[in-house]
Amino acid sequence: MSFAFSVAGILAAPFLGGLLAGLDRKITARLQGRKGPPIIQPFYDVIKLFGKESTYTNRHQVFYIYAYLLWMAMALLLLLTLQDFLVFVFALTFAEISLALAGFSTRSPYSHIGSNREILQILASEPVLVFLAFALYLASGSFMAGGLFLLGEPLLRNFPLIFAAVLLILTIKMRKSPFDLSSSAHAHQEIVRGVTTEFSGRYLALSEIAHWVELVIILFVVFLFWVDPWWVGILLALAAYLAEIVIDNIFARLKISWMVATAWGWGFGLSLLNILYFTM
Amino acid sequence: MNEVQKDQLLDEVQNLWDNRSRFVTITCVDLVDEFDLIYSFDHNMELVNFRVKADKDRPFISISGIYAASFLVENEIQDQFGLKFENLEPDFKGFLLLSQDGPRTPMLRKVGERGKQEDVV
Amino acid sequence: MQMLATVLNNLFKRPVTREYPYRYREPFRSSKGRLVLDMRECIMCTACEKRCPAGAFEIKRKEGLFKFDPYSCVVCGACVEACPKKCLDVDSDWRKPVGEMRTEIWHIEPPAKVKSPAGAETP
Amino acid sequence: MSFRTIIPFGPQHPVFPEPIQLKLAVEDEKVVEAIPGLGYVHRGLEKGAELNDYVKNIYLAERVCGICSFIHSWTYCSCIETLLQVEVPPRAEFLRLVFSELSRVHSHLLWLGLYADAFGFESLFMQCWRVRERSLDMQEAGGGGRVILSTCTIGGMRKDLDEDMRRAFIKEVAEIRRDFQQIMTPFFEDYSIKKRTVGIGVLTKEDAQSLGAVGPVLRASGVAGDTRLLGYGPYREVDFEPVVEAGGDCHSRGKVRVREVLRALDLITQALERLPEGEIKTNFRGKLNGEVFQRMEQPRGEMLYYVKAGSNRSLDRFRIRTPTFANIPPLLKMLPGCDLADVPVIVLSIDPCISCAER
Repeated sequence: MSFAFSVAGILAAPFLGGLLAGLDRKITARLQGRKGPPIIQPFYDVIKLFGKESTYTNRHQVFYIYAYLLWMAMALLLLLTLQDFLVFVFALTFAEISLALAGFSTRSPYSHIGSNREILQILASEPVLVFLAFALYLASGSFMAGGLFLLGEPLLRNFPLIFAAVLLILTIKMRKSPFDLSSSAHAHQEIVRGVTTEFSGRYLALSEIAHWVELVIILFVVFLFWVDPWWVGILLALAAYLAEIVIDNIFARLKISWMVATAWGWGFGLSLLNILYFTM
Repeated sequence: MNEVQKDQLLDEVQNLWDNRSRFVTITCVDLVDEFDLIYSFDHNMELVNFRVKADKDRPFISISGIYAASFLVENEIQDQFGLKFENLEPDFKGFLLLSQDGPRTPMLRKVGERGKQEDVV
Repeated sequence: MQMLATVLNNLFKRPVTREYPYRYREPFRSSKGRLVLDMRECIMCTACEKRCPAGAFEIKRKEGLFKFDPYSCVVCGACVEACPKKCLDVDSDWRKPVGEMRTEIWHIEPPAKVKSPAGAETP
Repeated sequence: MSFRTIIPFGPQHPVFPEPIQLKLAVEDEKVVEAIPGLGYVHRGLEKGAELNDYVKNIYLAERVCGICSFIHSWTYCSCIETLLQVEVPPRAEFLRLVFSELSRVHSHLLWLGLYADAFGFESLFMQCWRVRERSLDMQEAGGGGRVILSTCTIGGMRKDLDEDMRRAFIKEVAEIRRDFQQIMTPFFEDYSIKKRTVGIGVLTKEDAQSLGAVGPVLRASGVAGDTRLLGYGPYREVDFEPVVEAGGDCHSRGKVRVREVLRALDLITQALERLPEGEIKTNFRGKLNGEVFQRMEQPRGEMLYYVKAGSNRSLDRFRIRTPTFANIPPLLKMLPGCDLADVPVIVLSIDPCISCAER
């Protein structure tokens, strides 16, 4: 795909992510019997945060938050230009590690525990993405995401179990129940706000924007399972998104040990089974 | 209400512990010259009360060695009336409810000039 | 998973949120919203001042001064029961938000001879 | 390899908006010790009551707690009625039972919501509070206020229920029961809730008794301790049986409260159907004399009032032992050994009302 398209994609991603976040809040409210905020409420929130006095605990934190945003944008660029999927996974991991480091750079115990959990979440979720890269290689003979468009058949047809594993880590990445462990949109948690406890003003807004980009990235990964025709993929991604919102509302938050066990047990199991089945 | 002497308090409480009574509370009443401590226990849904007199300036015995749950209320009395308890575990030294720069013993009374009980300000 | 039915049910129903203040909700008939004073009948007997648990009244009989602080008032209704002339009443409508808290002051010409209401010792 | 961190839990904490501080010594997200810090909202109500006219203290007692306010005023009035030897008309007694059980319904629904929120179940939280709103509307229609009713007074009640209202109440109670039955299954059966609560914060029967636990905490540990069994007020005339669970963990404490909501709705219907005709208030004269202990069952457990009459319409001593005050020592016993993620669930499982505990 063209360079112009990728740049446009990167610029549009925060807006798309913000709208999706707003939609999430609206649907969640309706599921709970509430009226809910307007769909563009997330933008109001972020604009307000930009207007706040900007304070930070130390310079490292600022650096890591910018790194989080930039690496996230980089990951999106790699994905939109359909580059090597493995490199994309590394970029995504870098971005998340930056967030965890931003949490570690402060002295707040809440933020430290949140960062600990963030790292465990990365450990739990990234392997499935690596398995997805491997599946991509098995299907198309290369790690290039562009290969999918030449495949002629959707990835979902041969790798339904890996799709299930990706849905599992989607819950982790979107920070929703039962895995809203390190930082959730609902501040009611045993560790206050987790990683973002010590973020404020502009830097909180930046981390929020990075999170929107992450949302777009993760839905794009779901889209990759059915790229031709493209609208089926988009419907698939939206359906997965709606399913996540419903799941968020019918589960309690579970514990970190349970999350790692599930993500490794089911995520690894399903992925390996699928790959074995495919190669046989 | 029975009155129990100070030196028999621990025996009495030990008896209640042995017949599996539940600790309810201790109520301190300021009688101006001395304190009235009213111990309340629950034995098979029946309230067992007895009264112990305590001198104002001498430390009193804590029952937290027998009923661990009594530490909160004993600390509270220590805060509000300034009656010290011996062997209190854990002991907040009069700072469970009060802060370091706050008032001391706010629940105490004193006899005013008109012969009527008036309150320490 | 037991919540699934409830959650989906909610999605297709109207939200239960009340859109206060855009939509006014009629108060219940017996709601204790605020205290309204009708000072025409007042005889400055200070029964309300004596009964008020919050100290919202301040009455100076000699000067003919009657002060009522609506923001100390807890709308318990004790004064309404005490008032011999029925000048006080509890209205079911809630007090509206204000920008400035103001004490209500009346100047009343005290009657020549004021007699405190006698009776049983009821609160 | 583990090092010890001190995590301050409160006095201002999003999951637990109560002004208590628990200093949690944590090793690898495992709690090893909990130290309480109280006194952030001590209001000196006991002292204030000694300076007041005893009639005004009804309104003071009512404000000890915003949730269980009606039972506070009932207990205080019943203490004064004992001291003055006033007979309360039966209709007033039954009305008191209706409002006290109504406050139990709304308190337990509030707690069930907060409890759901503690383990991150937002939708269940919203549903509980939606049902609770109906019971608050009942209180407002019948008593005049959402939580602080000011209807209980010495010698009876200040507001009567007319016949239309009585019938409307019976119908509304049936609807609350129907709504609640739709949302209560998760507390018993949901997989993720069980995962978070079964076996967490266990309090054995022996510990519950020796540490002086009261209310649902005591009953969830298998002890049928409920002061309503003493038969104060009209409780001796209605069919009542305490709710007991054997588990002693957070799940049992949740189940006790869910079943108590149903039991309380049942008691309200019984009382409304048997509501005797007649006066709702007796006038009284006389002087306060002597001292009295009175125990009543709050939503959070047994509450004890001690009132000692003084001279000149004031009290010499007014003491309240609220249920939360008695439940803090068992809480400190439950915390060590649990995961950090379990702390909110355990702390909430005693239904803490710190502002109650600090009168």
